[in-house]
Amino acid sequence: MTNQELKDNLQRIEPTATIEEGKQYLNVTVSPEKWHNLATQLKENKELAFDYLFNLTGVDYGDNLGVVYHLESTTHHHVVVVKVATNRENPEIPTICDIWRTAEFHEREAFDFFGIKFTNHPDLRRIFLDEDWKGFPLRKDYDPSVNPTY
Amino acid sequence: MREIFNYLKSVFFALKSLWTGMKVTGAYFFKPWKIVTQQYPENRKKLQMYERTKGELVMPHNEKNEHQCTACGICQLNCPNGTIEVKSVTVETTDGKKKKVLDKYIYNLGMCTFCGLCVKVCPSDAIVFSNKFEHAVFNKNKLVKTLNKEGSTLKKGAE
Amino acid sequence: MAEEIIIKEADEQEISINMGPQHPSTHGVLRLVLSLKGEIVNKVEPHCGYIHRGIEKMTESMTYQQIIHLTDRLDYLSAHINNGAVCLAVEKALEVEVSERVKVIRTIMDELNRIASHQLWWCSFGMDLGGLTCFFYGLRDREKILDIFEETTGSRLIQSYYCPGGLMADLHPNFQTKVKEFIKYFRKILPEYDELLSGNIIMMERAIGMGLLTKEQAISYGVTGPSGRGSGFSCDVRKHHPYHAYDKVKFNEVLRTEGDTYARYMVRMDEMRESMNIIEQLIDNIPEGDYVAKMKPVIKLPEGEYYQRVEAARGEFGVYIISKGEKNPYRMKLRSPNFSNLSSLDLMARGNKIADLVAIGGSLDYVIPDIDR
Amino acid sequence: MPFTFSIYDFTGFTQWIDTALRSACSPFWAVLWEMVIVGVLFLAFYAVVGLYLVYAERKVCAFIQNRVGPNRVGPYGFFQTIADLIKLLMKELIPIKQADKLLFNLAPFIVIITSFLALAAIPYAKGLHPIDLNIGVFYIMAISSMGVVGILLAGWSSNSKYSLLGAMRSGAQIISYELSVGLSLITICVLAGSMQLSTIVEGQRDLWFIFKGHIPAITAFVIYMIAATAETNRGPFDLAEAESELAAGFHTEYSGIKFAFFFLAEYMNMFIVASLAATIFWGGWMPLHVPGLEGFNHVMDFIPPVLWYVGKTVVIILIMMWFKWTFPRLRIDQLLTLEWKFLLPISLVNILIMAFIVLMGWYIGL
Repeated sequence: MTNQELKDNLQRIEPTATIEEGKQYLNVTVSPEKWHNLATQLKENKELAFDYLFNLTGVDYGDNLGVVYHLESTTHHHVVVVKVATNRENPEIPTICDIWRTAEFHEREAFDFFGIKFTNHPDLRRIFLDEDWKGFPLRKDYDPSVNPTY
Repeated sequence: MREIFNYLKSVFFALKSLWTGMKVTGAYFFKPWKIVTQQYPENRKKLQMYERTKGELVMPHNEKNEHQCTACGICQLNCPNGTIEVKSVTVETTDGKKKKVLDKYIYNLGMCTFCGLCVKVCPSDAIVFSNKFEHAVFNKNKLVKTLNKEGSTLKKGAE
Repeated sequence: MAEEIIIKEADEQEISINMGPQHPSTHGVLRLVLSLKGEIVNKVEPHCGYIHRGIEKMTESMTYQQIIHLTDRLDYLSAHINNGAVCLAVEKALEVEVSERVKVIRTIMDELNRIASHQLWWCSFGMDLGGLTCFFYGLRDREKILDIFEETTGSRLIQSYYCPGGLMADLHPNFQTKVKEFIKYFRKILPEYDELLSGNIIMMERAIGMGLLTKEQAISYGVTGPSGRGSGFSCDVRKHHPYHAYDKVKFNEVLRTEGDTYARYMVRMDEMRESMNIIEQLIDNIPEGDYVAKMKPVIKLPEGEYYQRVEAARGEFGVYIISKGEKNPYRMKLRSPNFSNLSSLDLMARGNKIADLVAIGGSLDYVIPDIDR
Repeated sequence: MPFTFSIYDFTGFTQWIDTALRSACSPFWAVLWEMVIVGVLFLAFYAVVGLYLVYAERKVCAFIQNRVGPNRVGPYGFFQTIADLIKLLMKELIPIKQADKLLFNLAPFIVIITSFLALAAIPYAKGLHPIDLNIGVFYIMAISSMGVVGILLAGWSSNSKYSLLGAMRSGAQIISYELSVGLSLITICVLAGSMQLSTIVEGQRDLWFIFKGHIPAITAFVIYMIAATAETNRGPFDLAEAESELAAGFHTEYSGIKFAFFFLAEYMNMFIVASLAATIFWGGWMPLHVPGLEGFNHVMDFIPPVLWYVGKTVVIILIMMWFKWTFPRLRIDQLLTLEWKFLLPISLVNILIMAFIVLMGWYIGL
């Protein structure tokens, strides 16, 4: 499916989403409330069939936090990038690990580094850092002095 | 009957597959010339490293005790780990111009990851990697090395 | 060694056991908390982070040239391939066209790296199953590739050979003859691997039908690389999104549909042959040209987002760079294949025995620094 | 033939010692002295054989793996294992807080004593036979299966999960493989018509049993080799220690000399099963005789019986090492499947065939 067709399709599924063509992939920005519904559609829709989540990135955009999902369809081989932004104070995004199981670990990683809470995640704990680690190290305002260094 | 035949066949197949593996190891047992171990401390004399082997960073000096470092500090900037510290002093040359010359080129071997960026970016080819790989020392401080030799000067025409 | 872990609602019959962080078969400092019922594994809970170095954070204060020496240290067994991903991303962002020579050399190096990595996997897989001799045979042959690497790049394991725009140094004059010698040698030695392990009845009994992963599960869990292809998930980035010179060579994507440990094993064995085919196609026609393109001394990526996918030895490796036009990336995410592969370990190992867990782990071929980053 | 045996016959020599001792002191003290002499000799023998088996294994596996093996201590690393033993002797014995102290300390001794006991019944040469029991085969089987008690105790008392798993595996394994070992030995006992080891050896004067009993004897030998490897916790059957699964299995928590006991006992068990195989199948100290070839038999007789015995044992030990360094490890259920579905039925049928052959007199020789 070409990017244009993808764009039309996606817009039909989720009218509130802003879709723009990036340098490489099609970028879709969607609000956290609409995200889980869109994700289900992306996976279930036969024409889209985005069944492979190959990357999940937490990003600190400065005034808000966000998560970037890279999705590919293993049947049609088209790629879409979905960006979900949330506020800094209480960052909450619905989990999608019920749709793409690989997200379970990746969401834990994003939680670990950015403090983004994935609602309904079955096991949201820190994955790399200690449980008693203070702060979220990949946020831009992280102060490394709050944690002991060895 | 068929079951018994299959049973015996599976036994035979299993034994055969085991024997194939045993042939490989057994053959090597009787081929001591295939041994690949290098007797390291004994073969030190004839140990030949590849010319590009990144052993440690050195600053070549010629017979007049001259190096080529202009103390520009690009290597220090490019080093990802803060391994290199270029200490320079400003001296006045004979014709009255002020010039930066190298005082101490400090290289911390313990922090070096041998990425080779310093050698690559050096505009005057003052530093190279040597093949020496025996770095073990008893004291960590000994890994901090000064690369320019005592009393060395900048090579004429290198600036 | 076996430190007690208190788990809630623990069964009377269930014991929990710590496999790792120091354990021979976790290939590094991975800790698996197992819930066992006798020999049967009820649950596997991976605890990562013992070798977490915060590479993603470190990249935010480094220039793109400096990042190369960090990506080496992710999956240290496919160092070239990881470096290639960063270089490609930077080159794509700057719209720099590297010469054909660079592309071909990078392809050869990547494939040599893949063979070396699979050799080491074969060693450790044999050792996980208890056949220690495999370990030495594999290392013996891997040494030859490392020698080739050392002659050209100056290092053996983490070479930092690629740089944005090309390569750090041109090929060593001996490179082509040595690679050809190696391929001749390794083609002869590879059947020995099969005789020793692949066809062995004990190994087959232990691998066939163990650790099943269906295609749908593999896709959902993001299991890529040989592990995914063993389940029939056609995920070879070299085929679907060609980079370097992969669009010019003919090679097959090795696919198997069984989805068990043996399928994953055989995929890797066949991939070594496929890699040799690729190298043979290229080694005699390395085009002339510059080994490095002209680059500015300080690389500043234009503002934007760049993603580069490559096929590392263990699966799809991805680099996601968000640039704000600075000389450092604003955010750099490294999508490591092992991290996703590890998440499927619990699914595969459940209901099998401890010995199977070890074999399944071996067939996933995880490299811990790549998981922890 | 008697003249050849007179050269290498130790009967006269031991007889002479016995009479000398009896003439010097009372019968009680004479027997006690004999016991002490034999005990000390065997202790030394045990230590030397154990250590050099470890050395041999390291060299063999090194050659198989294209390495040189130990080569630093002494010429060709000949004193490596002695240095290792000294190191182990000097190492700290780490006490385990939660362990059952008594059993924990007892276990290595049980393991090493059982392996030591079995040495007594093996004929090393004519007349060089510590004790010639009339149920020698039965005795060795009984004693060598006692070792598992030590392993189980070690695993249980360490209070470590890895140890426990290893010990339980070992228990299941040895109890099952004991059957096949026994049955394959009985196959030969049927042919020999005796369980006394000296009689069995004498019975191979004209031809070794493995040739005499042709197909069933060879089958029994193969089964014995597999089962014996399993019984000594070696080779592809080292599930009890399985270093890639259970770290070190039942001896995870042991250190220093207690660990060395387990280690030595493992190698001595290998020596014992190899000696037994050599004695039962390959004629022990009996030289290779072929009926009808008198000249050949005479030549063979000039090689001392002790050398025959040692040579055969070493060959069998080498085969067992070859197994270990070639094959991957089995899984516990496959291990039991192999025993109960393959080895046991085959050896049962094998005994029947052997009994039939003996009955009909279809064996080779005589």
